[in-house]
Amino acid sequence: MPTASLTEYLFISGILFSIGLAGVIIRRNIIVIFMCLELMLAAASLTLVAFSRANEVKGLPDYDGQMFVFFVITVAAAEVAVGLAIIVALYRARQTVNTKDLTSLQG
Amino acid sequence: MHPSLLLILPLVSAVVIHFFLQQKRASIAALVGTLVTAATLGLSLMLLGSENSTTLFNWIQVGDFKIDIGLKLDQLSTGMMIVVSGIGLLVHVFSLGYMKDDEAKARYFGNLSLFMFSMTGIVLASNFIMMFIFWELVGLSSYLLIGHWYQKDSAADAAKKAFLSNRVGDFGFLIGILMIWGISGSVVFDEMSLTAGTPFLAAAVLLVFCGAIGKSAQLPLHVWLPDAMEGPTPVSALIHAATMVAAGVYMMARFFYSVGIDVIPECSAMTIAWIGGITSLFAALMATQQDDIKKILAYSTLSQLGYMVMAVGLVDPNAGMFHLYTHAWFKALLFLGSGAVIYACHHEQNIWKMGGLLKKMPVTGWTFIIGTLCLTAVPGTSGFFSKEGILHAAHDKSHFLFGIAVVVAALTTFYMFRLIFIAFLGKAKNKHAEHAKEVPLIMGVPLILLAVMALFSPFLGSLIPAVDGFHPHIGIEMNLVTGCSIGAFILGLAGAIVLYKEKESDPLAGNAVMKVFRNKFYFDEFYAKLIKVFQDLVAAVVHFLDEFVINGLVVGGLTRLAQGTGNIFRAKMQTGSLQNYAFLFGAGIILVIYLTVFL
Amino acid sequence: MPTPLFYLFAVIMLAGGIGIVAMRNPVASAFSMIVSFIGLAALFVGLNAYFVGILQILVYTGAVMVLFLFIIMLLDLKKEEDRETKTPTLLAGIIIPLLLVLQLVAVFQTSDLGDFKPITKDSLIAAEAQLPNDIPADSQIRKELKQGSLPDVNLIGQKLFTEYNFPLQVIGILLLVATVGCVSLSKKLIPKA
Amino acid sequence: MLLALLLIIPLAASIAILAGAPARLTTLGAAALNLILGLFAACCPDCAGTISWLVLESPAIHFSLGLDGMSAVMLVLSVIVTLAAALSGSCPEGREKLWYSSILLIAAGAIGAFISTDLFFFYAFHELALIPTFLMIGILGRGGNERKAVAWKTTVYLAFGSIVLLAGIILAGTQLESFSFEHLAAVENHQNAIALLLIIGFGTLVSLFPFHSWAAPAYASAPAPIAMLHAGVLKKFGLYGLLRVGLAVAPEGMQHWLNLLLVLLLCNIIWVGFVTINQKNLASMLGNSSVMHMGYIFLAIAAAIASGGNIFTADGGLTLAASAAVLLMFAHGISIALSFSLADRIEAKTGTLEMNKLGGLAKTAPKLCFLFGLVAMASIGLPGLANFAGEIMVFLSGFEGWTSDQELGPVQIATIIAIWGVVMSAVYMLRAFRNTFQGPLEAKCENVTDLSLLEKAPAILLSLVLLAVGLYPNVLLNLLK
Repeated sequence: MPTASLTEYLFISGILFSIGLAGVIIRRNIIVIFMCLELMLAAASLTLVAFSRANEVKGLPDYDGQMFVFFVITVAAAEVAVGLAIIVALYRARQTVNTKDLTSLQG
Repeated sequence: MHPSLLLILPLVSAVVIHFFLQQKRASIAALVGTLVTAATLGLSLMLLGSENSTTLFNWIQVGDFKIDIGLKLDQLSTGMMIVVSGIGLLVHVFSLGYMKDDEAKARYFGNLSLFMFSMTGIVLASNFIMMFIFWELVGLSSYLLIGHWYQKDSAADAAKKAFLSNRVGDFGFLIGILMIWGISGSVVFDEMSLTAGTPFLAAAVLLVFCGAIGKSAQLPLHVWLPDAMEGPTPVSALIHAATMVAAGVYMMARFFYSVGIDVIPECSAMTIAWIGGITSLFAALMATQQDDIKKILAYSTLSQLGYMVMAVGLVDPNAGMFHLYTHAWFKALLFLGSGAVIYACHHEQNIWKMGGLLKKMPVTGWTFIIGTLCLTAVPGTSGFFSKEGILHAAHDKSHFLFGIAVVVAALTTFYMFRLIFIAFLGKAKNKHAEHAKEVPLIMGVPLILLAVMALFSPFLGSLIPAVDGFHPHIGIEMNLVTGCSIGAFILGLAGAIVLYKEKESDPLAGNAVMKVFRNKFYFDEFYAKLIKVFQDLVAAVVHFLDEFVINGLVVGGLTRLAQGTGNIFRAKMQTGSLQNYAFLFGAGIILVIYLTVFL
Repeated sequence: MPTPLFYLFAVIMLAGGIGIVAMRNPVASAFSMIVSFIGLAALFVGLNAYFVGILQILVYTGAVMVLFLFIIMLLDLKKEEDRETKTPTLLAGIIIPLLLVLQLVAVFQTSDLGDFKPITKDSLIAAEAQLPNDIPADSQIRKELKQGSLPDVNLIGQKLFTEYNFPLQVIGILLLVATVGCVSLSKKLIPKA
Repeated sequence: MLLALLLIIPLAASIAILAGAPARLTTLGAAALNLILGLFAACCPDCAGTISWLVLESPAIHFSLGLDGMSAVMLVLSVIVTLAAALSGSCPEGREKLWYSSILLIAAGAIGAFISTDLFFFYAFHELALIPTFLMIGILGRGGNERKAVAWKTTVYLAFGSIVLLAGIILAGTQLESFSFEHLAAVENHQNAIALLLIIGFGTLVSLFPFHSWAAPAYASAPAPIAMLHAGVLKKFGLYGLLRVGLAVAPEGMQHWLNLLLVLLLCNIIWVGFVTINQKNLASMLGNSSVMHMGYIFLAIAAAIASGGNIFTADGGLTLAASAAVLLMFAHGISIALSFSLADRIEAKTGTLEMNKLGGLAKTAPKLCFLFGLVAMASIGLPGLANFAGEIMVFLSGFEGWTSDQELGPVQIATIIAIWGVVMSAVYMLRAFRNTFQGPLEAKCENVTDLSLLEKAPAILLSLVLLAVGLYPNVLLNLLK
C-alpha cells in the first residue's frame, strides 16, 4: 500500500497553519483567536515531527525534532495558562473579550 | 648683572603689586613700581654699548623646531631701552603726583609695571615670535591702562577700540611672520638675512608692516590713538606718545636690518613711505581743528609717527629711529605738560576754556614751550636735527613726499602755536584756568628733566637707538631742505599768530573744510558704518542663516521629517486592532518569504 | 501511514480547524479544536511518533481544551455578538492564508523531498548495531530494537535526560513562573489605600 | 594597574554616591585622588603600565589600557577639569546624587576613552559619558522646558555622529588585524569612504560645521560642571580620535578630503565667529566661541594631513602639527572649562547672563572680573596663556614646509584666513567683557558679593594651569616626546 510522502505532510501542515492565521485575522473573540494560535503551533509541530521522521539518523528517526515538539507543547501549556489568566483579568476590567473593544494600544 | 633682570624686575613688580599690594598698600605699590623702573634705567645705562645675543630659555621645542626666549643686545635695542626706561621712570615719578588720589592707584602702577615688562620684551626680543608675544602684551597693558577708569563708557570703549585696531594689524603681522619663517627658514633675527629678489618678500614685508600700522596707528588703523587719550595722561605720555606707538617703527627697523636693508623690494618700501606720508598729512590736518589739548597732541603724535614710518619706507630706518628717539623725549614732555595743565585746571581738557596759563604755571608753561619748539623743529632743537634727516631722505627719493613732509612741518607749527596762543597766552577763559596753580615738585621735576633731554638728546650720540654706527647730522647748513624746513616754520607760526593770537573762539569754526578736519575726515563715522555693515549686519545675517537655515531648516527639517514619518506610522499603522496587526504580520511574512525564497 | 488513512485523518484535522474559525459559538469552536487535535495526534502516530501523539491528546485535548472550555463557561460567553464580520476583514483573512498556501505549493513544485524510508523490523535491528556505546547492552532500548520494535518513549526519555537535561530544567522553572504568574494575575487588584 | 585605578576610582565613587555615600565629599575625594594619580601616571608612563585582556576572539577586541604622550596630555586635562568641575556650580537641593555621580561618570567615560588602546573601548567609553550628559541637561539644566528639547537634540546629534563614526570604525576595523591601536595602519580599501565617515562622525562630536548647532544650546543649558566637562574634555575625544585613528587608518582618504575639511573648518572659524559676535547671552556666546575655536584644532589636523598624515616623527615624538593640535586641545579644554565655571558664578550672583542687563561688575566683584578677564584674554589668544602657545603652533604648522619658491597651498591660504578668527574672537570676547564688567554699574550688579574662597578654588586651579602652560609650553610638549 502506498504511503503518504513528506510533501503531503508538509502541505497539510501548511494548510492547517493558514487556517489558524485566517482565524486570527477574521475572528474577534479573543479566546477563539487564542485557539487559532494554538492551531498554528500545532501545525508547526506537525512539520517538525514530519521532518524528524524523514531525517533518519543511524536508522532511527531524528529525535531532536520531537524534543522540540515536546518543549513546544510544554511552553504552549504554560502560555495557555497565563494567557487565559490575562483574558480573565481583562474581562474583569473591561467586561468584553471582543477585540473591537480592546484598542487602547491605538497610537 | 644679567640683562634678563630687565625683564624679570618689572614682571615681579607687576605680579607683586597685583596680588599683594592692593588698595590698602597702594602707596607701597607706587613706590615699588617707581623703584623698579629706576633700577631698569640703571641697568639699561650699564648695558649701553654691549652687543650680544643670549638665549634665556627654550619656550617651545618640537623635534627640530624651537622657539626661544632670548635677548638681543645691540645699539638699537640698548638705546631704545634708555628711551623706554628713562621716560618710564619720569612718567612713574610724575604719576606719583598725578594719580595720588586715584582710588585704583595700585592697579595703575601694577599695569604700568606690566607695560614696562612687555615693552622691554619687544625691545630686547631676539626673534619674531618673541617680539609678537610681547607685542600682544603691550597691547594688553595699553588696553588695561586706557580702560583704567573703566566705569566711564568712553574709556571702556576706547580701550576696546585700541585693542581691536591693534588686532587687525596683528592679523597681517602674524601672517607676515609666518611668511618670513617660510621664506628665510627662521624667525630669529640673527639668522634671517635674505638675498634680493626672493619671491613673496614684497608681500611679507607689507604684511609685517601691517603690525606697525596697527601699533603705530598709521592710516587706516589710526582711529584708536586719539580715543586712547581716555586713559590717564601719564599713560598717554609713556605709551601712546613715546614708546609703545613707536614700537612699530622700532620693529620695522629691526626687521629691515635683519633681512638686510638692500633686499627690501622697492614697491613695498614705497608703499610704506606713502602710508607714512599720508598719515602725517591727514593727522596734521585733523590736529588743526581739535579743541581737546590731549587730542591735539595725539594727532601730532600720529603725524610724527607718519614721519618716522615714511623714513622707514624711504629705506632709511636710522633716520626714523633718530626721530623716534628725539620725539620720544619732547612728546613725553608735551603730554606730561598737558597732564600738568589738566591737573591744574581740575580735569578740564578743552583749550578754549584755558588761557593765560604761562603766568600761573611758569614751569609747566616754559617746559611746554620748549617741547613745542622741539616739535616744530626750530633750528638747533632736537626735532630740527631729526626731522632734517627725514626731509633729506625724502628729498633724495621722492619730491612729492618731500612736499608733503614740508607741508606737514608747516601745519605742525601752526597747530602747536595755536595751542600755545589759546591755552598758555591770552586771558583765562574759565574760572578753573583763573585759579590754576603750579603743579607740585614731584610733577615739576620730571617736566624739567624731560625738557633738558628734549633739548640735548641729539648730542648724546651713544644713547641713540640706531644701527651701523649711525651718527646724526648735527649742524645747520643752508640748503634747499633746511630752507624749506625753516620756511615752513615761519609760515606756520605766521598763520597761528594771524588767526589765533588773543582770540576767544575759533575763527575758522564755521568753515566747511575745517569742519571736515574737525570731524577727523569722518573716519570714525565711516568705520562705524563699515563695522555696522561688514560685521554687525553680516553677523546678524549669518546668525539668522545659522539659526534658521542650518538649525531650523536642515536640522529642524530632518527632525520634523522623522517626527512626521513616525506620526504617520503611529496614526495609520498603530490602530490598536488585533486583526489589523495580524493582517500586517501575515503580509509581512509573505513578503519575507517572497524575498528570501523566490528572489 | 497508508495514503487513505493519511487523507482521512488530514481531512478530520483540517475540518476541525475550519470549524474553529467558522463556528460562531466559542464552545463549538473549542469542540472543533478537540476534533482537529485528534486528527493531528493520529497523524503523529502515523509518523511513528507515538509519544508525541499521545502527549498531544493528553495535554491539549485533555488539559488545555478543558481549560478553554472552563474559561468560556466562567466568562459566560455566548455566541459572538451580532456584529457581522466585515467583508474586507474576511477577504484579508482569506487572501493572506491563501497566498501563503500558494507559496508553499510553488516551493513544493520546484523541490522533490522524496518518500519516507520505511521503518521495518530489519532496519530497526540494523539500527541497534549503530547505537552509541554508552547505551548498555541490557537496556530496554537495545532489547526492543533487537526484537524489531521502536522503543519510542525510551529513546525520547534517553535524549531528554541526557542531551536536553538543561533545557528541561529551564522549562520546569518556566512552568513554575507561569504558575506564579497565573496566581498573581487572578488575584483581584486591591486599590491603594 | 595604575591606569585601571584611574577608571575604577570615579566609577566606584559614583556607585558609592548612588548607594548613599556623602556626595560632595566623595566626589571631591575621588577627583583629587584621580588628579594626583593622573599626574603621576602622565609624568611616569612606565609606572602606569598597560593592561590588555582579550574580550572577544573574532574580531579581536581587547580591553586594553595604555598611555603614551598624546593620551597622557589628555589624561591630565581630564583629571584637572574633573576636579574643577566637581568644585564648580551649585547643586540644587536634594539632587546631590544625580549631580555628583554624573560628574564622576562623565569623568570616567572621558578618562576611559583617552587611555583605552583599543578602538572598541575607546568608542564605548565615550558613549558611556553621553548618558549622564543627557540626564543632567534634561533634568537639571537651565532654561525651563526648553532644556528637555536641548537635551534630546544634543543626544540625537551626538548619537548620529557616533553611528556614522561607528560605521567608519567598522569599515576600517574589518580590514585591520585587530582593533588595537598598535595594529592601526593604513587600510587597503575604501580609504575615501572611511575618511569621510570619520570626518563626519568625529566632526559631529566636535561640532564641525555644519554639524555644530547642538553645541551652543547644549552648553548654554547644561549645568556648569557638565558644560565644563563636555566642552573641556569630552569634546576633545573627536579631535583625539581623528588625529590618532583617522590619520592612521586612512591617510590617503584624508588627503582626498583635505580641501573639504579646510572649507568646513574655515566655516567653523569665520561663520561661527560671526554667529558668536551676534550673541546676546554670555553662555551662548561662550558655547559658540568653543565651537569656533575647534576650527583651529582642525586646522592643525589638516596641516598634519597635508604633511603626509604621519603624526609621529622618527624618534617617537609628535610632529609640529600634531603637537600643536594636542597643545591647543589642552589649552582650550582648560580655558573653556574656566569660562563656563565663571559664567555660572555670574549667573548665580546676578541672576542673569543677558549681556545688556549686566555692567560694571568689575566694581563689585573685582576678583571675578580678574579671573574672567584672564580667561577672556586666554580665549583671545594672549601670549602667556596656554591658548596662545597652541594657536601660534597651529599657525606655524600651517606654514610648515612652505618655502618661497612654491605657490601658497590650500593649507597656507586656510591658515591666513583662519588668523582672521583671532580678530573675531577679540571682538566678541572684549565686547562681552566690556558689557559685563565695565561701564556704569547696572542694577543687577549692585548687590553682588565677590567670589568666596570656595568659589574661587576651581577658577584658580584652572587659571594656574593656563598660566603655567602658557608661560612654559614645554611642560606639556615634553610629555609628548
